[in-house]
Amino acid sequence: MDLGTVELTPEQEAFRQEVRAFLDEIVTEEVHEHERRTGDGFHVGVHLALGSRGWLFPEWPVADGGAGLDRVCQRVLALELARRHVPMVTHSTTGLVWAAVELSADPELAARLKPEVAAGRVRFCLGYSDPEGGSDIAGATLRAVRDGDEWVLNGSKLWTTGAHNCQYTFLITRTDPEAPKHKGLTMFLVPLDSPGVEIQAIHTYGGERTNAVYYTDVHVSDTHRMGDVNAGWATLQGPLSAEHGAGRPDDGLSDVGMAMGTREFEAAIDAAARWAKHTTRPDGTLVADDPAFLDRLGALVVEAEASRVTPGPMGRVKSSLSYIAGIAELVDLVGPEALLAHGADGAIEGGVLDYAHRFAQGTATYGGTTEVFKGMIAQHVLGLPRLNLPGSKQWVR
Amino acid sequence: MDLGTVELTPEQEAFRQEVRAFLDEIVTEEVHEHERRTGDGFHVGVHLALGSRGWLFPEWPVADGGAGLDRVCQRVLALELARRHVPMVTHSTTGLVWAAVELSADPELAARLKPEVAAGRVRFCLGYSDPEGGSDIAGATLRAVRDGDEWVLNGSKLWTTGAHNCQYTFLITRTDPEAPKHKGLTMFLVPLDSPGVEIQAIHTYGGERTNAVYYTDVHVSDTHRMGDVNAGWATLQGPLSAEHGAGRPDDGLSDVGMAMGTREFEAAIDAAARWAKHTTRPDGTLVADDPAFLDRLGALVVEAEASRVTPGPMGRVKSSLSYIAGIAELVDLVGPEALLAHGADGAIEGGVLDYAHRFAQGTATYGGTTEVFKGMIAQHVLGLPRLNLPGSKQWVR
Amino acid sequence: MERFELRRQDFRLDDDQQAVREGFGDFFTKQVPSSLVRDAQPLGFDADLWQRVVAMGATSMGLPEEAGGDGATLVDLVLVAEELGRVVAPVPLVSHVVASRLLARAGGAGELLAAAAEGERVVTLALQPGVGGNRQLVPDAAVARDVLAWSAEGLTLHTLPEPAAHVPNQGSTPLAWFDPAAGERTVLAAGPGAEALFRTAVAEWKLLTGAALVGIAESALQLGVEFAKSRRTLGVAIGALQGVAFPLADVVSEISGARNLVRKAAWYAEHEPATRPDLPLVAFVHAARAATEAAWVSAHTQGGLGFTVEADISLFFLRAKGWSVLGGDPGADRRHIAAALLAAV
Amino acid sequence: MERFELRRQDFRLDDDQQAVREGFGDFFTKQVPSSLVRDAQPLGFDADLWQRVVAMGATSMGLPEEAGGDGATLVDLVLVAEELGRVVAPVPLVSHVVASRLLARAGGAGELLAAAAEGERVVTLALQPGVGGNRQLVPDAAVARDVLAWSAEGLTLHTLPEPAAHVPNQGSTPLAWFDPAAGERTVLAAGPGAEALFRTAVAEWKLLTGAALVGIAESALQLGVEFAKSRRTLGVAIGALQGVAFPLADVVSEISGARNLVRKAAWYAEHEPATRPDLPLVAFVHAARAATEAAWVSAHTQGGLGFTVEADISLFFLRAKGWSVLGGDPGADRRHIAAALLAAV
Repeated sequence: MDLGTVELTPEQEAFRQEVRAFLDEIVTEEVHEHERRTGDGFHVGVHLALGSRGWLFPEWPVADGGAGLDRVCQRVLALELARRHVPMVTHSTTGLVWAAVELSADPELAARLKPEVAAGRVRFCLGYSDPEGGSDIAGATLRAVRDGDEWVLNGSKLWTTGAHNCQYTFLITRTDPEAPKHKGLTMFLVPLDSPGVEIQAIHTYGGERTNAVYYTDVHVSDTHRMGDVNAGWATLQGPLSAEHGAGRPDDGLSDVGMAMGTREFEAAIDAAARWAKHTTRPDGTLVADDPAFLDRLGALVVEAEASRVTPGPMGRVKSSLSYIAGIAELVDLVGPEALLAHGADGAIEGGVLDYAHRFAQGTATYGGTTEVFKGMIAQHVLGLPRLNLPGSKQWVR
Repeated sequence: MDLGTVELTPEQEAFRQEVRAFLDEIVTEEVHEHERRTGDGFHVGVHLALGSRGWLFPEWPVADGGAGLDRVCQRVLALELARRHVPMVTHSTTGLVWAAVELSADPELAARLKPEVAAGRVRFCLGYSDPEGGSDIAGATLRAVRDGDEWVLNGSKLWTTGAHNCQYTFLITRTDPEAPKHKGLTMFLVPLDSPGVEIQAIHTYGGERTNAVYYTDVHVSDTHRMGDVNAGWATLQGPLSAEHGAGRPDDGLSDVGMAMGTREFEAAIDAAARWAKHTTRPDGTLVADDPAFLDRLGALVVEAEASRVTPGPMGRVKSSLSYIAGIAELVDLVGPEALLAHGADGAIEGGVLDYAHRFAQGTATYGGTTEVFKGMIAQHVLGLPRLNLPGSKQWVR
Repeated sequence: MERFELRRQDFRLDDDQQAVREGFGDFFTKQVPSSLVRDAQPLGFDADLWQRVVAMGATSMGLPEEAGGDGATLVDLVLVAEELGRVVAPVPLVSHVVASRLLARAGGAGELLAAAAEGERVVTLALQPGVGGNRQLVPDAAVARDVLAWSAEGLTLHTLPEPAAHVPNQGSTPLAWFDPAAGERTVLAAGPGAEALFRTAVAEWKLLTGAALVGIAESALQLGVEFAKSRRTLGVAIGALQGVAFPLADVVSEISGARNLVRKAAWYAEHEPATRPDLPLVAFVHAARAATEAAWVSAHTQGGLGFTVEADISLFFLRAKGWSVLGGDPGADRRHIAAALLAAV
Repeated sequence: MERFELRRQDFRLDDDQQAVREGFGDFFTKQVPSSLVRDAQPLGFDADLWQRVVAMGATSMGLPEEAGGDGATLVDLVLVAEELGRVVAPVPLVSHVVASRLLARAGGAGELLAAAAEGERVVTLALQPGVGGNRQLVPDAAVARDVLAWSAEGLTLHTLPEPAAHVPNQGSTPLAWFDPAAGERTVLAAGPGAEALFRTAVAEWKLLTGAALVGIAESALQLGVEFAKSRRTLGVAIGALQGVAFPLADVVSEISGARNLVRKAAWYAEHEPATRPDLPLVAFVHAARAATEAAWVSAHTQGGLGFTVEADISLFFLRAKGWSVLGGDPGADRRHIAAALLAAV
């Protein structure tokens, strides 16, 4: 076991100073204001600035557009980005898709894209979910039909977060409607400026923007096909299993679990703790001196601590559900001030609790619902049998 | 709506005094001691004494061995029995079975049994669950094979509570193993003194006794068959739906929900409240003055109040799950004294919390697990579809 | 605490009560489509709707006949509040009714009371007892010029030249800061009797808000159930899966219990106010929890859609907490509930 | 509170730690069948097993080398405690190790310390600070003549002529009332430093008990999972139903988090005791909750069988709460945890 602070070499310490100075410069209040306004999870200025340093893919060699950072410096960078709440959603989908591009795309296309991705000029989003599909990605219905050297796409996708800020979507399509469910899928990297692509904003009450994307007779070159025809499920697995937390080096420089929303939960807890230190009850006593407040706040601290150290997919479920239950309790503890909006007279620390309460709900759905993960835990951690449903193997739509 | 106290007529008031006086006499400390020792849910002396007054089936006419009580007097009696914690488990199974006997038994047998049942000399238990059957009663495997005017039984049942204090068990058997699951069952009223019947005690950590009953070449007269051959499922429905709370007159003189364990939960809450009023913390303060204690105790009061008024099968789930979670919290609130056993130095009110914590667990299983009831609520209250499983209709064992 | 008392437990509504429930149910359902709720954001007040609510008699029905009311019972009022909550109607009815009833009980301010009964002036109530001149957030104070408040001075009517500035909040309610020094002040009553009137009014506010939360929870649940019936995965409706069905079953159980608790509390407050003064708090605490759970479970049942602004569940999710939080920490209510038990055992 | 500190989060056990875990795991599994646990009821002490535990070095390993120990770390000790909990071994090891370590730190009583290291005398700790001469329930005091206690006088060793009378309890632990006036009393240390030693010992007791509770929870879970795999209903294993599978998935998640929290707290207490003094309490609170949940879910998964005395789950169910309750209300720990946060933000 090693939970100790990491001793930095002089070079690593210098790097940290460099990161801090650079982020102080580029992560301005305007960046946060932009994020509150758009919910994009992306800021083009910050993204390009990070790209210019090779810090979007810091582990890549400098020659490839990365920064050739060691694991410690990568962690230093990641922590500093998190500390400043840099919006990174589109960067994260770009990274997921890149793994598939590297593995499955036409080598020439991949080689052409790599420096652009590293620089931040090319970004990817996920075209996974059908409007009616929910968590059952393999039930995709968006049709792709071959037409010479091209494919013609018709259909739509929901939850293509970042589409309006990306150049390509990593799209799952059905190419053989007669084959068993998982054997009739093909993946494409579809340029989002193709004729027939229409992007429609969807806003969440968590303050985020995502998109519905409609494809009407969209023509895509076969060179943008990823992996073999009807082998889309295999093509998809790479980035999906990366999203599910596999494949991290086991050196203690990654988070233990796939905690979801825990930073937002902690930020709200900390704000409530500070609030309690300077707020009096109607009877004139300090909130911070109320044993009942402390008892209940302490329970939330325990939940957040547990969320951080619960490993793997179990941490993903634990963190999200603890956060959702815990933020509701935290709002109760604080009272009506907790739900004042950003900018309202009396809002606590810029409305951090209000935001945390709204944002919490989505964390139980992103990247697979908590139910999907509970099913995975039941089968893969506990070895419980899987329930066979009519559409587990067949394409039933 | 009417939640008011019931104005008693002079006759009803006199009846209440009579009940109180009689119960003071028969429900001695020995009765409680016997129950703690045996966990029988039954005391023969009390049972026969109640029978001698016609109070086992108080709504029956006096001529039938009842007391011809009106609904108010029935409720008076029920409340006084509950107040004194009179063990009534075997009485309750007897009542459930009687409904089926009246409906489905050979009229001569029923007529012969009725005065005995009313007097308390004949008692019934439920032979429903197979050892491997769990909640799937219709999957019964215990075989009954016709042999002239008799049937020969082979197999076993679990959870035949009270068998050692009963004269008959209401037994579900499989008479046609080739028929669809629900169409091959037949019910019998099996005399428990038949050769080949062996009763084995099973003790729970809730302090109750139940039984496994083994049937080896047990011969039962066809006159003890209940309902038609292979129509056992229909025969069973009467008492089962009574157990599930249907068919009560809607006059406000029954409990609203099928609360399970709520009285035990309330008894523990009340004891903890009294304890708090005379107990000091290590720092010398009274527990009753601790805001955190009050906050958490108040939450339990809310749960118990909700358990009482949540209607029907929803109340059955709510009460049991609130009790199980709530008693664990109550034990935490009180600390190690809460789990001292009856008779131990310092046990709170005779170990009422210790008992309530142990007893709670079974309430989520008796008469159908909370999962069975959640499924019923989902289908019948919410109208959600039922999941078809391989053995829903077929006999799969 | 008498656990074995011989009482009826008859929760059936009589014909008049049924008529109140159906009448207001029809009214709110027809008059308040979700588009109206959205259009009233962020203030949470629709003046036209308010006029129609007044015309339905909702502002006067709960007042005594001598104050121009119909002497409707608290049971009637919780039935109305539940129907209001079911459509999250953007009107300050709960605060207004409670404050008007308090005004009637306290006496004085007859002109205001008459105007309140007619809905011409909106009255509200500062829920926290005022100490040391601290400002507090008051429900509906952004649309009310008249605020009733309790302080060491007594029960005081504060009449402001205009309603205080709206403070935007998650539940889109007309919340505003109330400054106890503001406005023209009239002490209506003082002493322990006056404090009891104030406490009763706060309990009524929590009771009616609890009823509204039951309505919110019920509508949230229905949205989740409809989705679970129609959305399919792996060849079955998702509602056939226990992982989806069981939380919904838990929610309907919580709501059914909360509804009965609200009605029980209303019955006692109306017929035997001294017997169980803690019951309105019990009902509020349970209803607030039920609404929180219903909103989250239903939103989650609807997957990503349940998290979008355009889905109607968003209206209920944001108000389930946004309305209940106006009453302050339910922990304070739980402490009162426990204190009542300690006094009784 | 530094939320973005650059620290490793490497929870992998090194070879020595792995050897401790496996060695004690094998030992307890082989030496403590459930029949032994049952035979040791209701006292919860098996003298022969205690001798074998001593022979394994468990009573001395956590003492400094100058006290005849091996200087094992707290990480090692929580590994041992988890394995002990996994079989609910009826030995007073947790109290004894914690009290012995306290004895070693406080100095004095060298003879007793030597006897404790050899397991010849059992030592335990009164967990509540003594005020006003109130008696308190002390874990394992029914098998220990030597009790360490904190009061205004300081840290005091009470040596009784014989262990106090056993008080039968749900968890079948050797619980006894401790009278602060009883026995021969030796003040070992006084003042703030001595109080800090006492508080550290209580935290260690909670940490090791938390570890034991993780073991209890894990064994409870396994019994439930095995049942869910083999018991069938309606033609499928019940574990294939989400209503059964999801609660078990929740339980394994809680346990995995609790185990890591216990180890994290042990690591900090060993290597940076001043950085997060609240962590042992955090770990205890979470482990106690995880054990409560695991025991209930697993018992319930087993239906009626899970409620019988003859089923092994009964041993774990009764001890999940029965052992954790010895530490007193976790609410008190949560208040300390919150106070630590308030001091840090």
